[in-house]
Amino acid sequence: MSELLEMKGIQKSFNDSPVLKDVEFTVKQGEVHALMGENGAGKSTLIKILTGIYPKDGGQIFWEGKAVDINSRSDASKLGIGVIYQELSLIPTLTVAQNIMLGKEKAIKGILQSNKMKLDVEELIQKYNFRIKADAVVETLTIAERQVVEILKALSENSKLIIMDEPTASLSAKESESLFGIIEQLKQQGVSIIYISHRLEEVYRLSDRLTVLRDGVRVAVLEKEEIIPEDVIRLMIGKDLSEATASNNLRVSDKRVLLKVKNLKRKGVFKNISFEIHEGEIVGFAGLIGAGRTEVMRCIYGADPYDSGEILFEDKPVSKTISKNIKAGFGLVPEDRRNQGFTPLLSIEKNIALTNYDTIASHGIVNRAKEKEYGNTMVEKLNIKPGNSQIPVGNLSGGNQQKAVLGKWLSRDLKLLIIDEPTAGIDIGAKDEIYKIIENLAENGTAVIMVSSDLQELLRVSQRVIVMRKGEICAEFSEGRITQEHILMAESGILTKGGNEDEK
Amino acid sequence: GAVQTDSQVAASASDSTAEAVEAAAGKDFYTEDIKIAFLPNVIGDSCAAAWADGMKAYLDTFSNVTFDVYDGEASVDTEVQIMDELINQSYDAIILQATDAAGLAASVDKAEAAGIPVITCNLDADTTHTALVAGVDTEAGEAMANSIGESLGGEGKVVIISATPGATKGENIDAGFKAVLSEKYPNIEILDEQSGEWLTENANTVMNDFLTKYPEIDAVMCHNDAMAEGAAEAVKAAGRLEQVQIWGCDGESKMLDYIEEGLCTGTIYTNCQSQGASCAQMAVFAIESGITAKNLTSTPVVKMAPVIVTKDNLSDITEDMRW
Amino acid sequence: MKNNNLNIKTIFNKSQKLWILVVVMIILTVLQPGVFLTFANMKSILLSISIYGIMVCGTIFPILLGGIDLSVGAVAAAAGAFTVVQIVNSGYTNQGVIIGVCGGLLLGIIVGLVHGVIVTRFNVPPFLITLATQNIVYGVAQLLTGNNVIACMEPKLFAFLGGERVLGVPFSVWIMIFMALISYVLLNKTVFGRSIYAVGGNAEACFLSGIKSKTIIVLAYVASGFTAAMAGIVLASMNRQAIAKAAQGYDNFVLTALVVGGASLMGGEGTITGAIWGAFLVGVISNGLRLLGVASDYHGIIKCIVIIAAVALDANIRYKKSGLQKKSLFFKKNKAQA
Amino acid sequence: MRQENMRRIISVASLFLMMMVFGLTSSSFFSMNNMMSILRECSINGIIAIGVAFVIITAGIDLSTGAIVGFTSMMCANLLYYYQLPATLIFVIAIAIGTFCGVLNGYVVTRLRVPAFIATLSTQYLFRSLVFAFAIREGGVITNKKITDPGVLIMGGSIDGIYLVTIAFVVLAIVGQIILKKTKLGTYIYATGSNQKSAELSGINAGKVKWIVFIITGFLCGIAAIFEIGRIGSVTTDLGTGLEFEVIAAVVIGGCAFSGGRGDIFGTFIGAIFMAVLQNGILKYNLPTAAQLVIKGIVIVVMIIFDSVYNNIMQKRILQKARELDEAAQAEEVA
Ligand SMILES: Nc1ncnc2c1ncn2[C@@H]1O[C@H](COP(=O)(O)OP(=O)(O)OP(=O)(O)O)[C@@H](O)[C@H]1O
Ligand SMILES: Nc1ncnc2c1ncn2[C@@H]1O[C@H](COP(=O)(O)OP(=O)(O)OP(=O)(O)O)[C@@H](O)[C@H]1O
Ligand SMILES: [Mg+2]
Ligand SMILES: [Mg+2]
Repeated sequence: MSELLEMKGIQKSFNDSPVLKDVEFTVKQGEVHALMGENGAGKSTLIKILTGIYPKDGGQIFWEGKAVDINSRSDASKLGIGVIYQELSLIPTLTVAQNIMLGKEKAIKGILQSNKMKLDVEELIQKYNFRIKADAVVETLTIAERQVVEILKALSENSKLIIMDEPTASLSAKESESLFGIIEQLKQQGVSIIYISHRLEEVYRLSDRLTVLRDGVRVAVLEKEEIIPEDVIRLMIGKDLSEATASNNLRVSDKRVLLKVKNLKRKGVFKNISFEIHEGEIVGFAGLIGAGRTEVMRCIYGADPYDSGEILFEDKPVSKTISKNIKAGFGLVPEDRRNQGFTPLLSIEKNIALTNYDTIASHGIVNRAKEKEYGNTMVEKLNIKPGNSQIPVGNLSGGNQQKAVLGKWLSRDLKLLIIDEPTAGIDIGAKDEIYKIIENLAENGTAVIMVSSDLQELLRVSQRVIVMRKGEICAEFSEGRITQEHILMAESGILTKGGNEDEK
Repeated sequence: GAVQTDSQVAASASDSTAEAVEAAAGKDFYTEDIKIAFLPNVIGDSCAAAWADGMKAYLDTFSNVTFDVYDGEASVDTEVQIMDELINQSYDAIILQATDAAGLAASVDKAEAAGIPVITCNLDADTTHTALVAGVDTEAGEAMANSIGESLGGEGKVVIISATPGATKGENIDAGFKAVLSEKYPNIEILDEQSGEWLTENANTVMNDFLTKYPEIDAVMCHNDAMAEGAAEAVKAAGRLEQVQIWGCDGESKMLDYIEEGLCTGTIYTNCQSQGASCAQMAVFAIESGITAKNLTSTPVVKMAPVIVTKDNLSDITEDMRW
Repeated sequence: MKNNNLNIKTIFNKSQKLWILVVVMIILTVLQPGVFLTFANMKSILLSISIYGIMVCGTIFPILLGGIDLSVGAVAAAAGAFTVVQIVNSGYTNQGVIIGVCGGLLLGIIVGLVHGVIVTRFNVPPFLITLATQNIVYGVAQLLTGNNVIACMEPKLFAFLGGERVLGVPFSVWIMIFMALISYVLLNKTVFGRSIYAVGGNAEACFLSGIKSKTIIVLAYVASGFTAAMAGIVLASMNRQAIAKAAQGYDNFVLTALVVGGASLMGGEGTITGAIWGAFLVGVISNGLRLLGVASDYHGIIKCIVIIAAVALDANIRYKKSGLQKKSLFFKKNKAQA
Repeated sequence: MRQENMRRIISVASLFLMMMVFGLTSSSFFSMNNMMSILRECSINGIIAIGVAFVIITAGIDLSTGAIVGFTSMMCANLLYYYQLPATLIFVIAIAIGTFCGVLNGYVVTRLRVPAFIATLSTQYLFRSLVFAFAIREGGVITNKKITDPGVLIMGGSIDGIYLVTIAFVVLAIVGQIILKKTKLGTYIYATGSNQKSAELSGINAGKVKWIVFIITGFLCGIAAIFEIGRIGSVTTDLGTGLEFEVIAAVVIGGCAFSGGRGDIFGTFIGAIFMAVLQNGILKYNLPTAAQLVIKGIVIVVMIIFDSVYNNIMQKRILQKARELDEAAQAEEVA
């Protein structure tokens, strides 16, 4: 196999702080090359330099042996590089077809061939067997569906190299499987793939080669046979990790019931939702994307209205006002971090202060010292990098942003914390830290509801698992042993309520 | 069909309807309903209000007259638009303060062609029409120059706070003022000229800057009273009231108060109510007699007399003449 | 003090455009020695921006939320008109002044309240709604004044607001300074201020953090209406008159000052000190041009260049630092670095 | 898509409703003359609104349009007066000047990275100053000279009662709509406005797109200026003052969202007519100007609120429908 891409001595800094230091990176023809590294290691930045989004401060790029200048996204396209970016790059007000064809429209004498393009896109959707309408407007799609559009967009380019930055972060297991199939197919056709993911099992399974970045430095390139999970993790985080085996000891808590949801219904979104949460318990919510878990959680939290049913917290009806619920001890870490989790322009400490003004401020006047103290405590406690609470959260990497969002709640006297997709796009080291935080909370009596599409994570952390499907609770696992297969079967409707009983 | 401009359309319309108009001419003020519109350059300043008052007072003596005031919003475009509207609504006469003489010419033609007499108030339109009740602007400028020149004994330093650049009235006052100075008082130096955009507060700022820059100012000439009042406040704050003469133009009652208090030196008073009444009289006359531009070769002009008002003759402007 | 030093440094680092002000002032000092840089002249600049300056102190709130208030001119006119009409009706008594001023301020508050409620309740773009209400409020001003100029030379108490001097500085400047202080404290020391920045940066995240963003938004527009009304009353007092078309076009100046002072119209960014600096810069330019005897016809050219230079300088320095810069300022760089 | 059509129907319906109200309460409203006047009133604003709609769809704004019209017109008047250039040449120059102003705006916004709002607010000061710089002066005093060139004046004329400017407006609106919906540029305009970052990640040169829409706006301002001087026959220094806000109001009433990515020229066309009808209709009642202002303001406020409420409802409906479809599809799959 020949070198398709060679990046040499790539350097980059943002706001005078170096993010990439002399990075070398090569991709061979027809290989799946995984790019690994902790949050903020510089993976996305490297990709953006390769695709002309950011200018590089130094270094060279060779494509098929020749030095090239890539100054814009279209330069990259011309070379044959297709990308799925970590943050979705779709145009919400355009249709699926328009989005997929964006930048490569077909036109005769300047007039667009809209129908032709739509047919092409439909063909493409058929070819890869996805369930999306070509003329749907993107803003009406779910995040998962948007991710699919993103994938199709990259596939439509007939590229020689396709870069996938966290393509499965918001995909369900089933859709991920189809993506893996597509990757195999592409590989057969001689297309190279750069694959970035924090889901390690995917990486081990797919990749032919693996490059590890740490703090903007390339620390290793591993051939397929050298890829040993423990080694990779050690390389990534620079130390050993006591990875707990995916524990699956389910148990029903004997503590008092904290939250009781009865027959909750929201038209067209979910119905018949009933469950109980005990003090100090961690309950996982599984389900395919679009199962309606996020919606249920938002209703409980008071962010959305519901049509009928009852939510009781400590035997009292839950308020429909968020601020009252927060006072009562609720907390929410939302799924869509960038749009719902934090205010990007504000510093870490000010973001953290947002939920804590009842203790930080008196009579509406902010106690600056206290605010600082809260910020610094959290930065230290959560190991947020870089360790300065004055930095705007928008400038942090994904994982550190998530920690900052968590930090908003941890200085409070929390009784119930709802975490939606706590580790989407977060590196293994940070994941572990976040699990520890969750477990710690539970030990101190906080009930935690964890909505997650990462089955391993669900099994690792939860004491009970509730599975939702199409807006209803379809199964609950509360005792014995379960495996990922159980949940998968329940999610896709094969296994029904209390399924673990008829397990051998 | 061929492309025709408005004036062409108006001309042909006026030919064909000439007789009809002739027949309709001479409405009776005691039996028929009469609608008269007043379209000032901009509504809300004291002049426009005084004109409207004067018109209304006169027209109120007739029982069947409706009198409507429109707002030209200080824009030619709006005035042209409203002129169209007034023609469409077939007013019996239009009293117009033309924001721009040339810009409103076509509209005035159109109205006259439709048999609607147009009386311009204060600002002329650049075409023959029923009547112009001219205000004082060039003459006011001249009068101020004379007064200042005389009282300074032909020697001194003057600053000008001017209107919004390009405003017809301001340009005329300026022209009159400068012409007299350069002719009769060559030793009076115009130190500086800046726009106060008709506004009191801007004139205040401009005057402040003049006072900072020029240690010696003998007189300040403002294109209207509002600015003179602003300038007076600045001069007073600088404690230089003794040294500086302040002149305005219009003669609004507030200015007369300023003169009374010794804050301002003088103004060129126009009796705006009576000017308005004259406009209304002309309109009534035109409607009754059926005279429009067709019967005229040039616009008849009624001139208002400029009255120089200073503390000395302030009492000549009696309470009922104030506006 | 060391801390103080650091503060100035951070202000200048955050907003490089402040250097423009310094440069402009140095140029003017050199061109107009002994005239420009004098206490009297600085006072007169401050006086000339005081009306806008008062408005800026409140209008910054909706701007920080990513909103806008285009009705400030209209509100000023209506509030001034209300106050003067009250005073005239009361027979020029001090009591009339107090009632008039309170009523005028209340009018501003009500308009702000209406804006806030419409914006939050119906989720409509504030640009449009305030543009439309501008008509209505000017209409109210016309109704109040009957389209006439209402002079109000009495009583002394009223004239004091806009005309008197305290310690040699016009009272309107003191009002501006006072309002700026209040604004500063509100923005920097209170939960309300923090919430303003937060909601401006990401309203959804704030909603989920339990911040009553709707209340915050409404209060921001109320603040804007309040200061606009106050500015209008001071203006009326300064001019000793009420006039329906007062303060027309002030909206533009206020926005210019805010943006030149570093506020982003997308919300979340901006400081009151910056805004006052911005107002001051524009005031300095006008003053300087007048002192230099440049005809008012051509002031716009210089103003345009300085404003664009100030904002562009800031934007580009920020852009360069962010590491996103690909093109140079004036022409496209074809070759990347060798 | 279908929602867009529905909205269309409603906005056209509300326009007709308003026209009916005016028509039934005022005798002269539905006269041929008045209808033609309305079409004429909306046309100059409308022509500029086409460009401003492009700008607003890219999530920008242009506050300098009034000043561009003023500056361009003054240049024309100046050249006509001092150099007696032929009409055709004047038209070419007018368009060139307008376009140049657009280029300048685009430069400041995209290259100097000044936010569109403040950039065009500043260039507004600049263009206004240039108006004075080129104003016709006699003895140092600005004088407005009547334009006499018949070739220029003809642009203010009409064919069989239909004004040329109206014809131009309709033609330009159709061209604008085609550009927006049927060309790459149109798609890029939507993409840039909807999400600039995403558009750039998709390889679209968003800066270029933004620049182009400012140029188009400048170009259209040049055309508008030609009709403006043809109509008024003289140029004052304050020509076009405040025009920008009327234009923006028309564009937004027509359904273009400030947040970008939404709206089209057909809507803008309706919006321009809506504003002209409102303005014209209110004048019919001989109300005091204060009442006119208040009513006009209230109608616009109600329109805006209605629009937003309607959009919110429709948005919810769409989501609901998507969910139902989703469920149906899943049920099918299971079966
Ligand atoms: N536009 C930007 N401006 C400033 N700093 C940035 C920007 N983009 C990235 N960074 C910084 O660069 C570093 C590398 O970020 P990058 O997004 O490349 O990390 P990553 O490896 O993709 O992480 P993750 O796995 O969390 O996505 C981070 O510290 C981040 O804070
Ligand atoms: N941003 C959105 N726009 C439109 N519809 C949405 C959006 N988000 C969710 N929905 C709708 O709400 C329903 C529930 O989706 P939701 O994403 O809440 O499910 P979930 O189980 O929480 O999945 P996830 O794993 O993404 O959290 C879906 O049927 C989808 O159509
Ligand atoms: Mg990344
Ligand atoms: Mg979800």
